[in-house]
Amino acid sequence: MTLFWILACVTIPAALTVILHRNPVYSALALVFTLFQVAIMFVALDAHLIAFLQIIIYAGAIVVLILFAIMLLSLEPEEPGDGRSSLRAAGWGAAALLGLELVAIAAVFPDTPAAEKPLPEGYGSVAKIAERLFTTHLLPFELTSVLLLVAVVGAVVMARRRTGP
Amino acid sequence: MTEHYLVLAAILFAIGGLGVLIRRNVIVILMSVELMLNAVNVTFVALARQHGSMDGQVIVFFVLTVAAAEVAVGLAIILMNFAQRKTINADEIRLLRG
Amino acid sequence: MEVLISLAKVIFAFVIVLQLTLVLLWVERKGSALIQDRVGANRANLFGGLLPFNLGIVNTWMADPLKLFHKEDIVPADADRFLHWLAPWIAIFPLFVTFTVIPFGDVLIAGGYTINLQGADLNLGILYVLAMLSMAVYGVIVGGWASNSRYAFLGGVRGSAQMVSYEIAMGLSLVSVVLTFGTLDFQEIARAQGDLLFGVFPAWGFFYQPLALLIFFIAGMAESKRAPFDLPEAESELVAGFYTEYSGSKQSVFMMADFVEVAIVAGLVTTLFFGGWQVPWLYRDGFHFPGGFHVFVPSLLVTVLQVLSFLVKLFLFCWLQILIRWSLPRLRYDQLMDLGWKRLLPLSLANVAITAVFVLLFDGKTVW
Amino acid sequence: MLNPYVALLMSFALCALVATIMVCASWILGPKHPTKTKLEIFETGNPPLGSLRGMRFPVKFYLTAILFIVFDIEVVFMYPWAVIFRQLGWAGLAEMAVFVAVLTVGLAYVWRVGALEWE
Repeated sequence: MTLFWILACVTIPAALTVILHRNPVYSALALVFTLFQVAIMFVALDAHLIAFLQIIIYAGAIVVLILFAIMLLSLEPEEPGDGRSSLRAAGWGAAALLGLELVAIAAVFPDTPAAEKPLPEGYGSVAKIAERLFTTHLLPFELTSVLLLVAVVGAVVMARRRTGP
Repeated sequence: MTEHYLVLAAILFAIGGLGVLIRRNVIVILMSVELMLNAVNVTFVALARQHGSMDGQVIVFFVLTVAAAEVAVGLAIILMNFAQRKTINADEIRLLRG
Repeated sequence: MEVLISLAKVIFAFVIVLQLTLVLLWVERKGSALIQDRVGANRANLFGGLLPFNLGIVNTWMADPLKLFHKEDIVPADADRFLHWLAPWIAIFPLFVTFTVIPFGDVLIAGGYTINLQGADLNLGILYVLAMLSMAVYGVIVGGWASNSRYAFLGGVRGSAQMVSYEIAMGLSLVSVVLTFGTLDFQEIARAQGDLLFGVFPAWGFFYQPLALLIFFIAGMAESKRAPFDLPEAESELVAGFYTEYSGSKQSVFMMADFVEVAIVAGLVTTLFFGGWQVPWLYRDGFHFPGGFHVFVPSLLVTVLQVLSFLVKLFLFCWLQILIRWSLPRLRYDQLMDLGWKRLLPLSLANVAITAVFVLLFDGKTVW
Repeated sequence: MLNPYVALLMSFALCALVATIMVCASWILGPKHPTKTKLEIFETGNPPLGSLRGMRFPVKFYLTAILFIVFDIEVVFMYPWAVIFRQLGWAGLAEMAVFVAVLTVGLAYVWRVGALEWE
């Protein structure tokens, strides 16, 4: 439980840095840090395999791509305060609403949290997850490859159009 | 324990949503979407543990893949748009409205 | 007590990698001098020449870091100060923690405890190593960007593209190793290599996976950004690449990161392909030579021999990498990318397919 | 036995500490005499070309990164598969073959359009 509170105290400021920092490179690095924290949460939740996938794919690949894009465009830090005002207001409004909702939930929070079932034998082990993935969820797994194929072809076509054939 | 992680996930999701709404830099908006996806992943994993079922963890595999595809295509669109209009400001990108 | 044992193991693993990098700095200087037929570093001496022989190793082991740490820390005026500081940190931190999961011995039974000689005995060791190695790319890309210099930036972008390209080949070559052994746990893989082939040869990984060894070694060398893959820091083209604008301890941290990576590649090659801490024919109760010959060795001595065996193998593969670095010319960037994507990637995919078929036909173990 | 992740956490703390000390050493121990020339970026003695901002880079680096993501995911899916491969048998081989075949079409496409050519 101590781990949870430490994680919460570190993750929320990091996530806020992602959305509030003016320099997108800082945002990206804060995102990496947040993803790392989420990976630690996964470890705490007995999802060890997922935790490492999170770091390999998200932190190690997706954010690298985002950093490449930021650097390809050599962006200037954004001037603050000139976003669309209507959306800004809506955003802060939504955030305030959610804050209220969380307070409300906390007020009616059950004193005795849901009982924790004992976890089945080998919960979260690679073999068990792989078994589910390659038997029950085989079709989504195969479709994943099609999605990735479409994505890579689409991205290459668009990115190349920039420089011409 | 599960409840705590769910609340934390909700907060992360809200932060991501806030980022989408208040920022105008498209790349930062994309990163905010990633935050929201991560919040959903935490929810999946926490609930999977609560129910002692592994399917919630398997779904995270697919969410990761979808996120990767989304970022690859999304950034390619941003790059193409930047080449034509020299902007990455979400307010100035109106491809579909002409 | 358990916490203390864990801490001691973690510190031991860390000390191995820290000392190894410092020794490698010296070995590289002396080694390159040997290869190029010159004398090499021979000035600094611990007792000022009072000894009849030169303790040249002290030069780089002690004096070099001390000197570098006392240099001025120069941050270019236009640079982003925080990121300029952060880049070397990100470059070395994930590499430092990688070594924690590599086993340096079998279990040590002492004082009623059975101690697994591995910093942290994760059962997902291989994935952990891949995850940490994939983080190292940020040091390069952020370092290049934060300096706000064109040479540094070009070096950073080149370096990160190179590192991600070879990560794929590296990952795929390890998939075939996992196929052979059916586990992601380094300690289990090392133990499985204690068997004998034909009752004679130790069943080390390279008998099963020679191609994976080759691909992994090449990709690992490319990851460590050293010649012949030193494009990101090519002195004659890019000054010093992504760390052009670094000085003092920050620069030496970047340099050290390269050596830590060399040590990690050597450690992985040792553990996955050359039996890790295994000594041929040495078991818990002593040597069992082929032909029924048996020599008793006390259990504690067995553990010591195993740790020594690991360290010797580790050092040999570090030396091999230094030898290659000083023997081969640098690749061109197009050759580098060609090698990564057009040669190693299809080759490692084919290797996975072949391994899979072999595993199904012969269970992978009885191929020979 | 102690949770191995606790040992991992200790390792993280130790390495973070040592890395921080090493990176900060010069700042603490070294002299500080900044001059204008010293703070300029170093371009082998040529007059510096100035800031990076507004500088453009070949889109090929981006294409490489996209290809990297796709194959990274493929590799990552292969690890759980490899662990239970003996249990899956020939069916497992066929499943992975289909998956890899589809992604190889992507690689072949990128190869054909010349995105892998560097000059």
